[in-house]
Amino acid sequence: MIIKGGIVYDPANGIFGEEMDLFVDKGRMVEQAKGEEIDAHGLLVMPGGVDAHSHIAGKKVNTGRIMRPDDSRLGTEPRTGTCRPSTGYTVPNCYAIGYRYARMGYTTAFEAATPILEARHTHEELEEIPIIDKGALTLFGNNWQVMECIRNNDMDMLAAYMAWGLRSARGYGVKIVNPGGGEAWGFGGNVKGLDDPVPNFDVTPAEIIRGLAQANEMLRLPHSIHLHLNNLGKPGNYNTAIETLDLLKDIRPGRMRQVVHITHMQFSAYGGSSWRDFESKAPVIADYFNSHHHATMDMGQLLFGSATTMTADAPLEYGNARLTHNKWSNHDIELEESSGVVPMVYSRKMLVNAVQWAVGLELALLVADPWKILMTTDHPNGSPFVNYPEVISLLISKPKRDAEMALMHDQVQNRTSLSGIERELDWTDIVIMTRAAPARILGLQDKGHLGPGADADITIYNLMPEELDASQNHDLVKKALACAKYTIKGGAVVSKDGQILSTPPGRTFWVDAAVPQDDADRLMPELEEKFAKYYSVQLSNYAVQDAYLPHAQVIRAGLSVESLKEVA
Amino acid sequence: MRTIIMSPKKDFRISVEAEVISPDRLALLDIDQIKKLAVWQGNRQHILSDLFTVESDDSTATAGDTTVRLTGDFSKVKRIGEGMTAGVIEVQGSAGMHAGNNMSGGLLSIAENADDWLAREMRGGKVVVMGDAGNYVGAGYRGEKCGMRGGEIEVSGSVGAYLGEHICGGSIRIGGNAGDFAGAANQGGTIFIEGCSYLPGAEMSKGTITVKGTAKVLPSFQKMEVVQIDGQAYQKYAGDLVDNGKGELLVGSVRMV
Amino acid sequence: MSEAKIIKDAICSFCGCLCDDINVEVDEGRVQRVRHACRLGSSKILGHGRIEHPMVRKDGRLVEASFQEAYDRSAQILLRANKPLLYGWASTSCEAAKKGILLAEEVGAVIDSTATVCHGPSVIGIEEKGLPGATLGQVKNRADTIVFWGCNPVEAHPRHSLRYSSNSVGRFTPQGREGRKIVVVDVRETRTARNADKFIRVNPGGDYEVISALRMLVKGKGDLLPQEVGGVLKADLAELADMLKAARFGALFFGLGITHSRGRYKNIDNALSLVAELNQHSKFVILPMRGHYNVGGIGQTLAWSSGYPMSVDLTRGKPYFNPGETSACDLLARRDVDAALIIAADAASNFPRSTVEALADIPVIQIDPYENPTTLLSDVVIPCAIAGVEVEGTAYRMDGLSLRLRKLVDSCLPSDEEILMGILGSVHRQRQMMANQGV
Amino acid sequence: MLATMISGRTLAQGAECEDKMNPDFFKAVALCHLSEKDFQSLGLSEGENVLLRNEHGQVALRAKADSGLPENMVFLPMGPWANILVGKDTGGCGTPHFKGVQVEVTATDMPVLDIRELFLNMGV
Repeated sequence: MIIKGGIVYDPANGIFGEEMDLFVDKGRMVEQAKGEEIDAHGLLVMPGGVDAHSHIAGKKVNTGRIMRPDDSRLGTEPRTGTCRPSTGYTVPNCYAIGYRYARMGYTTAFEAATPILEARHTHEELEEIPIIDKGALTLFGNNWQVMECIRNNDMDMLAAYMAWGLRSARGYGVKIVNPGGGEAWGFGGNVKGLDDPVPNFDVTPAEIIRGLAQANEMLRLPHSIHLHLNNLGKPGNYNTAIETLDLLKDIRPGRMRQVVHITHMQFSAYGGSSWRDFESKAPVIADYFNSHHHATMDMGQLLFGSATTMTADAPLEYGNARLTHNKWSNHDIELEESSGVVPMVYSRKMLVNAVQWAVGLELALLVADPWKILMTTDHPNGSPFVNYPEVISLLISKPKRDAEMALMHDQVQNRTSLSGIERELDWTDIVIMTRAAPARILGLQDKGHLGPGADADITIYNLMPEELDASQNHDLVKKALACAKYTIKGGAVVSKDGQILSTPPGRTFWVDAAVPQDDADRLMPELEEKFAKYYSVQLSNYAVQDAYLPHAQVIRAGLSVESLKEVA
Repeated sequence: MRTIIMSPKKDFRISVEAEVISPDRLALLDIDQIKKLAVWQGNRQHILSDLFTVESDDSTATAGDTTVRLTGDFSKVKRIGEGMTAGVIEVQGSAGMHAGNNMSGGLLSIAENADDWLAREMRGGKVVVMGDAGNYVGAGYRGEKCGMRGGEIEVSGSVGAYLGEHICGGSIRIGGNAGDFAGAANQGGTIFIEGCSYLPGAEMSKGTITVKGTAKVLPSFQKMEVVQIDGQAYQKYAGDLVDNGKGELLVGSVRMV
Repeated sequence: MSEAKIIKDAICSFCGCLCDDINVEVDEGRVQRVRHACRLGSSKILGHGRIEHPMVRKDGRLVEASFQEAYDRSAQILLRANKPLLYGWASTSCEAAKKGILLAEEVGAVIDSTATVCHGPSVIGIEEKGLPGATLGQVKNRADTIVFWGCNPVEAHPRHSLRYSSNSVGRFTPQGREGRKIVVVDVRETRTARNADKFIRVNPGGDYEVISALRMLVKGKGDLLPQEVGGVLKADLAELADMLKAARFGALFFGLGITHSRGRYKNIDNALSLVAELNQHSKFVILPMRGHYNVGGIGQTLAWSSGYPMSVDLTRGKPYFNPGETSACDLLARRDVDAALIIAADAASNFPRSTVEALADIPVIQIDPYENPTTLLSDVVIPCAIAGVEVEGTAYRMDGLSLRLRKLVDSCLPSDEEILMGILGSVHRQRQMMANQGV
Repeated sequence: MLATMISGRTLAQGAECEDKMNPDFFKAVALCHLSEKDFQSLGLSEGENVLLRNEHGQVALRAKADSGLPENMVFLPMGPWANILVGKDTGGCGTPHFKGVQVEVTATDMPVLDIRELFLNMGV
């Protein structure tokens, strides 16, 4: 396949809007090829979108569907010759997830939080999502074995357990959610901060985070720890964010990348002491990121309208439910995690929501280096992913932001810095934040760029970047981004002008990390005891069987892998 | 004024879904266009004239100037008047499920009975049923926080369970009895039941429910004063206190079971 | 003589407990002994009389047929129908359910599970309020207070108490039963009630009022309550409310005693609110006692495929959900269905009589390992290998945890999944033929 | 006597429920549990039958005394016999009233129908 004459943005390879031809063969980018020609003259061409943080599969997503038939009835599309039926807006069914990402030009999305015990379910759903490539981050931050290793200061066994957990879960990376708080929630409590000990376990959230970060780098995993901070969603929590970032700045990365990815930062960049004096601290957070280089983040942008909050931060969800008087699902996972789901409507008229909306945008506009911040909405917590074009059009257009702010509470001006920010992101920034950076941050070498050997995941939008004033024509941009002219996945056109043309199954990435045998041998008796005494399932029935990943893509990591890029 | 008359060509065993039967959908179409509108019976899509005879003059009109008259048995025809905003639908017999679903204006009158989900999520207009109606009159869809938000429903006969579940506004008047949980989770609507009901007003937070006959009242309602309305004494209750509700329940005759 | 083989940690495919510690001795291709399972599970794993070959009805009688003949006849029935119902799915694997959903899309059917006659009201309640739950191991490790409301695990889920609830021993519950308070609320004194610390007898249909009264007590508004609610003395309710509030970790398990009684989903809705409010005082979770071993799995599979966990109407191509309208009993009661495929369920035994009469009046396809009353009404009968005994696959436990069922012995019969693929294949062929003939 | 009928799972019913054409299923399920007092006041002795009747149908069952039941409540193992007494109305939510059904109970000489007899003359 040849894609002719597009204006190509491939910032990972130093290409910033050059007219050039692209060549595809056997699903990969190559130097030269023949075959079908796609005319992209003057059109915006970039790698397929990569979503590094989205709740798309597993128990809590399905709980969202089951408790929200009111949402499932939205966005219903009938079965066609090519497509299975679609349902839902904030909690779309599996098919809709695949089709809607593909229509938008996205070709990869990572499920953000899976407990090991319930990973089988996550993979059942991931496999059912058509078209896009996937992976799932595995939860470790409230795990008994993790906390015990850290308490015993046994980093080797911790690394061995993480490798075992990732293998058991067929997981891609280490997710930490409100470390310690999920365990405390087992008896209805929470942790208040980094140094608040976890009841019954004699470790602190700070120790859990540091321990997991260190072991993550010992294992040289492709991705760093992926952290949902303590105190998320609370006024004044920016202090926790800064303290946590400081806690990790001396850790040596095992690969050439960040040592921590802070997820949905918007929910953790708040000042004030209560909802009354609630304000943005995005500038402080952005300053920190501008002056430090060990951390990355994603926005977790909030948009007005309907959302379904779902997170392993169960105490937060209980608070959400009490606050909004909405339906509440909770799910504690023995020895490992807790979680919750609460529907939500964000309103322009609510000052708190309007400030939250501004915080996400401030972060993206005030962090100078787009490689450090990804565009996400923490789907479906801040907004469903189908609204990414809205987020992008806000980032590229100061007039659009001003028009929006004019509809909001006056106080938004005083409590955020957004109205004073002139910056408008350009296409290079956008392509980095939605393609190149998520792939690099996740450690996906063949994603997010169009160099030879890369996966032939390409998006062509019906926009003329050289002729268009994106800032003034933000509506046009939004419309075009919602519906790619072409989405090419693995070298096949999967979507054209919003119509799904083919539905190949996507692959699922997981990480198999090697550890020294004696560490694994020391670990097993401890695990056997845990299963004999505490788990409600047998050890032999615990791990995800290969039958659930018929399209697996294994990435090797670990202590004995030599071929990895070393960090000097 | 335009009048469109429809009648089923046969007895429907499998129910028919015909959301196109609404002044909004029909008024601006000529009769041939009307006949070609899509309706469903199970998994088969038909054109309207496969299943119904259609009579009308050819003069188009606004929805507000259009009357749709349904003669014959429409008890297995669902979604009549779905989303209607204006005009009149006269069902001369009974109507199937979801009649007047999501309507925001106009008049839907049903000479005999209405099936379940009558005027579900209604926003405005008026629905009149001379016979009985089924469960979930004026309720919200599964999982929705809000049922009927506005308009008026009048049923001369009795209705089934969950009358006005999650009602947020508007008014309902029932001439006979209402089944279990009338006005459950009422958030601001007004319901009057001439006959009896069982556990009315469960989890109501606002609004008023009046039961002229007997009612089994939940233990989570607080007994207030006796009030006189139109010459009848009503025991007044406040509730539902399980949710700190500030609703008003008036019962003509309390059954102490 | 072959060597007897012991299969360890097999998963019992009878009830929603999905016990995964069963040891099975297999010899000469047959299950010889079953260890650790309860009477229900052993009975299933050891096996009963089976349907041996496919049958189709000819001249009013079921006669032996080939599988292909049975598939073709099934496809013909489904293709002719304007509103076919695909019902059952609780006692088979999710892999079969996926094919069933595909078949429902292909032929434009309503697909519904046995949930609609058991925990369907729980699902509707959850749609109103959400489900504050936990995995069963969380209960085992932490619960000091357990309430069984309208359920009787001693008879319906015999190993529940030892593995997960009353008698289980875990990290923070080292004393097991001794360290726990067990409460049973029911209309009759069940065997479970006899083992409880406190039994509260409610009047039939009185559950909703009793739960409302408990909510009042938990909120500190007990003084407004009458002396008796739903057949229970206020003093008993006050004692119960105090016990629930004082729990370190409480778990409320509920069963068909409240879903099948007057109040239906409102009972569950109210109980969900009670548990949510109890979390102001103590940690509390609530869990449905699911009956069939994979009734949870069909719900999960349908939800991720169609957005809804049961009663999904695909006749118009886009999923539509409304129990009471698109649920099996209602469709039959209204005679709003003209063919049925019953798989892994026995509708003829478990549905109200008049709906069974409606079922008898339409063409019925049965896929099941065993002969049962549904067989008597069927036009096509297709025997299958038993999921979880003869076929691997996925099932979801009552707490939503999935496990992979093991294959214990071979079968010469096809799996449910293979049978559904056979029918799908025949649907495609017949549809192609009709297209070619311009029908 | 007028009674409230409850139907549900029993251990024996569960153990036989996948083998319904077997006489053991009949033995386990074609039963009506009554309180000891009701059992006596109907003049029943072990092995005798009762007739249960309501607007949905009537069914004869073998009577069994059960100390766990209050007066005026009968318990039937779930299954085709009990379901003769259950109406088709689901109250708009999909699930019939399998419990809390009003029935009239009398002693009877009528035999209990076996499972095939129960479905005889139905439809096909």
